[in-house]
Amino acid sequence: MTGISLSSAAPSVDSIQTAYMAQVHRRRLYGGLTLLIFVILMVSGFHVADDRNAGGFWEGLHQIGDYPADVLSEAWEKRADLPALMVKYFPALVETINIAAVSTLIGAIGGLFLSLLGTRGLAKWPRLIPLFRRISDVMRAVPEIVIALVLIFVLGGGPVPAMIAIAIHTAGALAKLFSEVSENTDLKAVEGLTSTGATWFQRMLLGVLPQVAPNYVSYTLLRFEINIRASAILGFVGAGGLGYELRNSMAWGPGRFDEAAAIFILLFGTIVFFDQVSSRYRNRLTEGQGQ
Amino acid sequence: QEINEFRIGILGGENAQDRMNSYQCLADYTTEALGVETKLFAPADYNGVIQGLLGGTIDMAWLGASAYAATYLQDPSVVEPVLIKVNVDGSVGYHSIGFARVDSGVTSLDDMEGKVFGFGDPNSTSGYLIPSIEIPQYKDGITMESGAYFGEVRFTGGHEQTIVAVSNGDIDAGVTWADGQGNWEDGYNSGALRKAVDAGLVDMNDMVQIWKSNVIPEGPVVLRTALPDDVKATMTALVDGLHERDADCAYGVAAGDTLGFQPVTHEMYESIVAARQAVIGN
Amino acid sequence: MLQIDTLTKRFGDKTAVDAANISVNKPAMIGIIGRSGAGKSTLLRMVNRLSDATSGTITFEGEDITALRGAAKRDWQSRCAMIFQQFNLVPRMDVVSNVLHGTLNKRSTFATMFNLYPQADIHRAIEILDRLGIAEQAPKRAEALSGGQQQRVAIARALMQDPKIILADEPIASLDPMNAQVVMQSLRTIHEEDGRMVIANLHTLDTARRYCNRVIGMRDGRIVFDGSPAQLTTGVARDIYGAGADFSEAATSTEIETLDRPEVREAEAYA
Amino acid sequence: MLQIDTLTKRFGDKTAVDAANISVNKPAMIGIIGRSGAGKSTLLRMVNRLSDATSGTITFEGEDITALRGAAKRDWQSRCAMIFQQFNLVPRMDVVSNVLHGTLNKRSTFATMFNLYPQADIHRAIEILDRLGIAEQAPKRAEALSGGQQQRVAIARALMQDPKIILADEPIASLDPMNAQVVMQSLRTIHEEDGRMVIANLHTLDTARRYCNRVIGMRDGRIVFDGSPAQLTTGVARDIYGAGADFSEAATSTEIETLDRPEVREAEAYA
Amino acid sequence: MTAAELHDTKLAAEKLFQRKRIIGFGIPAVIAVYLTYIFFAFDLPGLAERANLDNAVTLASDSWSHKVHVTRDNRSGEITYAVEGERKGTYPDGMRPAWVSGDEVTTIDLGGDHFVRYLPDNRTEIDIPGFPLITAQAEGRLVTTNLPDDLPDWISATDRRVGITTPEGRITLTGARTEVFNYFPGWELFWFTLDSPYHGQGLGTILFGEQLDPNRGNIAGAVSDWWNNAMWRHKDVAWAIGETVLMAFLGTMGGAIIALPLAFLAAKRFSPVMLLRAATRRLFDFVRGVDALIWTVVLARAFGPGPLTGALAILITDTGTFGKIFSEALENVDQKQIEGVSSTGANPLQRYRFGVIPQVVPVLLAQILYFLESNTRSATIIGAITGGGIGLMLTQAIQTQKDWEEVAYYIILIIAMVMFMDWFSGWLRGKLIGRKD
Ligand SMILES: Nc1ncnc2c1ncn2[C@@H]1O[C@H](COP(=O)(O)OP(=O)(O)OP(=O)(O)O)[C@@H](O)[C@H]1O
Ligand SMILES: Nc1ncnc2c1ncn2[C@@H]1O[C@H](COP(=O)(O)OP(=O)(O)OP(=O)(O)O)[C@@H](O)[C@H]1O
Ligand SMILES: [Mg+2]
Ligand SMILES: [Mg+2]
Repeated sequence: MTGISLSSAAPSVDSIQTAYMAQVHRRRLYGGLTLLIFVILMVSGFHVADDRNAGGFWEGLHQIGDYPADVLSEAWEKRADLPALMVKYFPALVETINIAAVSTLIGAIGGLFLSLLGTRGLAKWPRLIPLFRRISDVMRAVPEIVIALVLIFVLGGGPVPAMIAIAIHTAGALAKLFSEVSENTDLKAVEGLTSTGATWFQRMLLGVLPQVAPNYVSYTLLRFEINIRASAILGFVGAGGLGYELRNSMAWGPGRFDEAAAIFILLFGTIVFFDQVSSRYRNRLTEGQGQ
Repeated sequence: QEINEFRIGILGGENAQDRMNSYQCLADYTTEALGVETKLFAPADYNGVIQGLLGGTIDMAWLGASAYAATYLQDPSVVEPVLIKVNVDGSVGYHSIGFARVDSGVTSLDDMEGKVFGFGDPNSTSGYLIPSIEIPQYKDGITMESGAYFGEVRFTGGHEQTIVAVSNGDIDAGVTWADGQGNWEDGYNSGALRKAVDAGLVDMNDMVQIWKSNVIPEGPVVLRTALPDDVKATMTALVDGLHERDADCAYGVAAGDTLGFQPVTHEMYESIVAARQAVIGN
Repeated sequence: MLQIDTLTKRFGDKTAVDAANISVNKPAMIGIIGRSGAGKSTLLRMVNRLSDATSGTITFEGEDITALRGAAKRDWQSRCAMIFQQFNLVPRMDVVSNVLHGTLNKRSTFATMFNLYPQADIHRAIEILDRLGIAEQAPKRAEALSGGQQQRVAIARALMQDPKIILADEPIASLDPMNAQVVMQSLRTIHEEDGRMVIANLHTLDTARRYCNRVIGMRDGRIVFDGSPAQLTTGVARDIYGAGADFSEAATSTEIETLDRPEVREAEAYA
Repeated sequence: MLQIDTLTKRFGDKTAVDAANISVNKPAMIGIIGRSGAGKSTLLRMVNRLSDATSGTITFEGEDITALRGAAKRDWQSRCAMIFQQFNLVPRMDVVSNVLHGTLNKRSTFATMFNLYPQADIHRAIEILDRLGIAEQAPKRAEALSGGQQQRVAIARALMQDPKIILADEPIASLDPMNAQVVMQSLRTIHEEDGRMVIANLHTLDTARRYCNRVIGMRDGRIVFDGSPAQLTTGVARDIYGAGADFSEAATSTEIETLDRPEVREAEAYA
Repeated sequence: MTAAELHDTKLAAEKLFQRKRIIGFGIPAVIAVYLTYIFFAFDLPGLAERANLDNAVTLASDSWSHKVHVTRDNRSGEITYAVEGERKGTYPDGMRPAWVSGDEVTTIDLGGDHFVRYLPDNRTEIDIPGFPLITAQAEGRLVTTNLPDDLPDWISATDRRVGITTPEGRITLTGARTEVFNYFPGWELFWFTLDSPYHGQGLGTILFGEQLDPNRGNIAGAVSDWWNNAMWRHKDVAWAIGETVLMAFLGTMGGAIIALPLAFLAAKRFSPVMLLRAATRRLFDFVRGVDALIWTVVLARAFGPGPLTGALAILITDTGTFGKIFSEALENVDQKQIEGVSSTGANPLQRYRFGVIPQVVPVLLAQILYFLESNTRSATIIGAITGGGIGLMLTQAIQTQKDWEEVAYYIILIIAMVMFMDWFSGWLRGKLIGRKD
């Protein structure tokens, strides 16, 4: 084979074959081991969970529809009341959405600063980058429920503890997503502004934000979606809103299942609604920028 | 018919792990008596235990009267009451206590017009069911609808939360349970107030009693009906004899000093069942 | 051995290939030229059965290819390898695995699911890679290779199929002149040494002239030229490309050394 | 007016600029040449205070530039505009806004936040754009412009700063010859008409010769030549670029019409 | 450009800036209006009133300190010493803290020259510097004292109850009991409870010293006593964390395993039947929209409380989320690779295996591992409602509001757990997919 055979001084085919076969065997071994470990973890994990659960998986499986059936049959019987009940609980829904909206707003602003201060090339105090990163790591790691419960103790019940708790977690989570975007910003524009004598704030506002805004908004919307759920969940532990009403009506059981159903419809509808709207809007925001 | 494990559900009132610890001795005796593994479960609220009993995933629990009624109303055949706790003075009841902060100026339900009133768990007898029936009887015009007589009626989630909410001023008054024996300044002999005082959470000098219910029957120890008869018999005897066998263990299980347990039947709770049906509907 | 008879492909209104007739009697190296959209890819894809013909037939050694279904169709595909402009390798898998994909049709589904290939196949794959001068790349991921190397991996995959026919759809369009030469030379060598039929879509005239012993020109789905490279005059080329008098052959050139053109052998090979 | 005194910049072991001395007494158009890595960019960035000097001083009209901090530093930057090879505009913003960024140092953060630029500034921005022949582009996004237009926007931003000195770091390196000529001509006009000092890094000799009245040559961080374009013989250039005898000036050329070179005026302008 | 054109351009530019200003002011204005509305809707003015700073102080100080109760039962005259006043922290008979002395008269040294003396006949003396000596006598339900009428605000007194709070400690007197609380920094009994022979022993002694318990080796004994510590219950805490991680692991992996085949049904490329595709997508939307929390409640009837229920709830929700993400990933696969594999005569399964799976695996793995971390947080919350695990321990510890040091302990553990899972999933991602993709 003239002209293209470049394998003159290279290792012989035999040694390549041997080396490759060794690699194949190693890969099969590791692959097999990984699979084995995973299967063992899954199976044994399932057994531990099954064992530590009150009811077993197989015994419970056929009853899975009992509870929804109870709720649905009662709700169906009293279906005429549902619209009125939904109106009754609408203010609670508004509160839940408000909690999500404010905490997303505050969290996004916090996340914005944390990410700018924690990104190489943009940070105002480059030495403090690790500090701001750790801060956002910790804020992200704390589950909302932890802060909410502590704040309920200090501030009393109501929407504010939930709002603060979700905002803190949101700031941490968004800071991470935002930094991934801002790490890829084009620093040329920032340098251009620096050369005119712009302050840090002006550089961020005019040089960075216009570049990252679409991605930031898209992530914020995604977070809003998540926060609606979070805000409903925190209601379960006393932070007000729809979650609180849902927990009570479910606790009462039969007799109030129509209320549970009404609240559930409100909550489900809201989640699906915002989910659809935001995912449509997010697609629009990010599709324009082919990379 | 065989069972291969025995599952005991524990109602709220204490730290989940403290509850588990208090019941561990009972679990050990059960394992010994039945020869099967015994597991303890402490769900976050009353409803967790009720669902467990209904779904057949919990075999025994010591319920509140209203929680028993809730279970009974959803499925009368699923559990049967077997025992009831006897107080030191031989009585088998306790009270729902309405209370407020001294500095709030509230001294009776008359002062509560337009103010915020707090219940505990919706499935609690003293924290919701009985007060929601008896308080409106206090005088004409009181209802438990938010915005009617009271400015707002709220559920705090449990007895502890009610006490904290009152002492924080989140709510103007609330209801919780106490045996009604002993002194107010100690938080009575037993009950949620006493526990809060013991924990240094509240100073009873800052609190004032504004209402007290009639005697409420203690909740029953229930067993799942579907359990084999010999298991039911063994467990009834075990709990019944617990006080004689191991007073410390009985103290933990019954959350305080008692004279032990005595047999009880469904009839004892018929009025509570009726009350619950009236309030919550079925 | 290969007969293409009034083969037609329509996409909606658009006739991509319009009653094409080609007949090949012995293994040849055939270049198909024509401008973008002429229907070259569509034709090759129908031969490999990646897409179905609207009408017409393809017959190979007496067997009606267009009628094959299911396993028989896949068996045909394994005998008729295809090379793509964008290489169409699995970038995250190593080179040898990519080459071994050429044996998928012969091995049991179960074994392949777990990447269990016989050792003999693995050895052969590396030998083929060696023949193409890229054996040292064997354990690397395909995506780590240069374009020219990737295309050689694709050729190795094709050879692994041990095919009667190799179809190549603009195999050098994404490559720089240096790599283009290596790849075309490889195809030529395979044709000469193994006696396999090679049909290559090419978008440059001089490549077709240099490496092929038969050239087919397409324009708007129709075959407008079929002859030896020598018959491919500038006038004919203008015709094929539909260009005006300003058409300069060099405009389509990708050659490095346009002077050193080897003799076109077997120019008389086509029927 | 501008004195650079034993200015040095080290990155770790690497000395990017090595004890550079430059003294300019009156506004001149100065070209700095040298091959890649010679330290040209580093030198300019220190003058604009985009990076700090390791040692040495820069003095402008008696003021020690290297010692400035915070607001005083930013004030200096506003008097000393910089133009970059990659234009360094804000791509997603419109052209006028980009030009108005030249006034940032004079405006409060609050005002810039709400786009509260005075009407006079907006008018002036348009006038500057007009002077550079791109007023029609005013409402477009910067990224929608061609490279040459973007560089003229960058020059407009610099003019908006009304600076004493304009620094230009290879302003034409990313441009095609046609646009390069327009941009260099603009810089030259600004120097001549406004009397501003222009210091431009250039990587091609002929551009420096054509537009500048003083040329500084750098090699490995040191200033190895400082004189008039006329003094810049091929021998000297070889020295600067460290090239062998095969060095041909044309190799660095970006000119379109190398013949039509205007007379270099004010060649005696440097100290 | 002519003068007229230039003028027009200027006008146009002015208009442009006017528009920008409207947006520039408009967005902050809308936000400000909304926040004002929230300010009143959430009753922030009232919050200052409702906020209880004492609670904050209790929380902050209690979380790093502990108290020891010295209690005299005024009926029996018996004195007990207990850490945090708990049974399991009670000093065994014959043992008492070093700052308590005396037999007839029990003197409690609170530090800073504050002394409390339990005298016979239920009398008590409280000696606080800068304040006259307080004497008190408990009789029946009453407490009589020599306290003056106008009291400083750190003393609250009625004839039935007296409470004194000083920086050194707290004293309460009622007819039934006299109690002193002495505060110390640190988490007492964290390693060993009082009944363990290893309590108060240094690490050196335990590792290298002589055998403290005749029946057990030092290290084995110490580890076992620490593990079974009744006060801090390290064993239960470890199990709870294990359960929480288990819920997240089973839920995430199970969800992914179920979602993968379903995602093919929902992806346009692989599922030609429109109806089936739409049905699968709606199913994903439904299980996702219901939310893990509600699934937990629904499943509690069938499976009862416990980690399996939590895991199944996460599994169901994640099936929806993964289904959506996976099917999007599948729709974006590069056709070239599939075609390359098809052209060799591969059958459909082989096509998926080599044309599709290698492409989507990095995306899927990255998502799965990301969710593993985020589900650890969800599992904490779900646990608080039904499952159990560390979430339940935390919520109950907070709701019963007495053991703030335990709350602090749980919070630290939870944060450490989530950060560990974050690090671990990142590490695994790096191992499996390669740092850069
Ligand atoms: N899947 C398809 N759907 C609709 N039209 C198609 C499709 N594939 C190809 N065509 C059309 O068929 C015609 C022939 O396309 P084909 O790709 O075969 O041309 P080609 O000669 O290979 O061109 P190129 O050099 O650009 O690859 C073109 O007009 C193309 O737009
Ligand atoms: N931030 C930095 N960190 C480390 N070394 C640097 C840095 N910036 C520049 N250098 C080094 O300093 C030397 C001078 O770089 P400089 O960019 O000034 O050269 P230049 O003459 O502008 O070259 P070019 O024509 O490539 O722009 C180079 O060797 C470069 O590698
Ligand atoms: Mg094509
Ligand atoms: Mg440079």
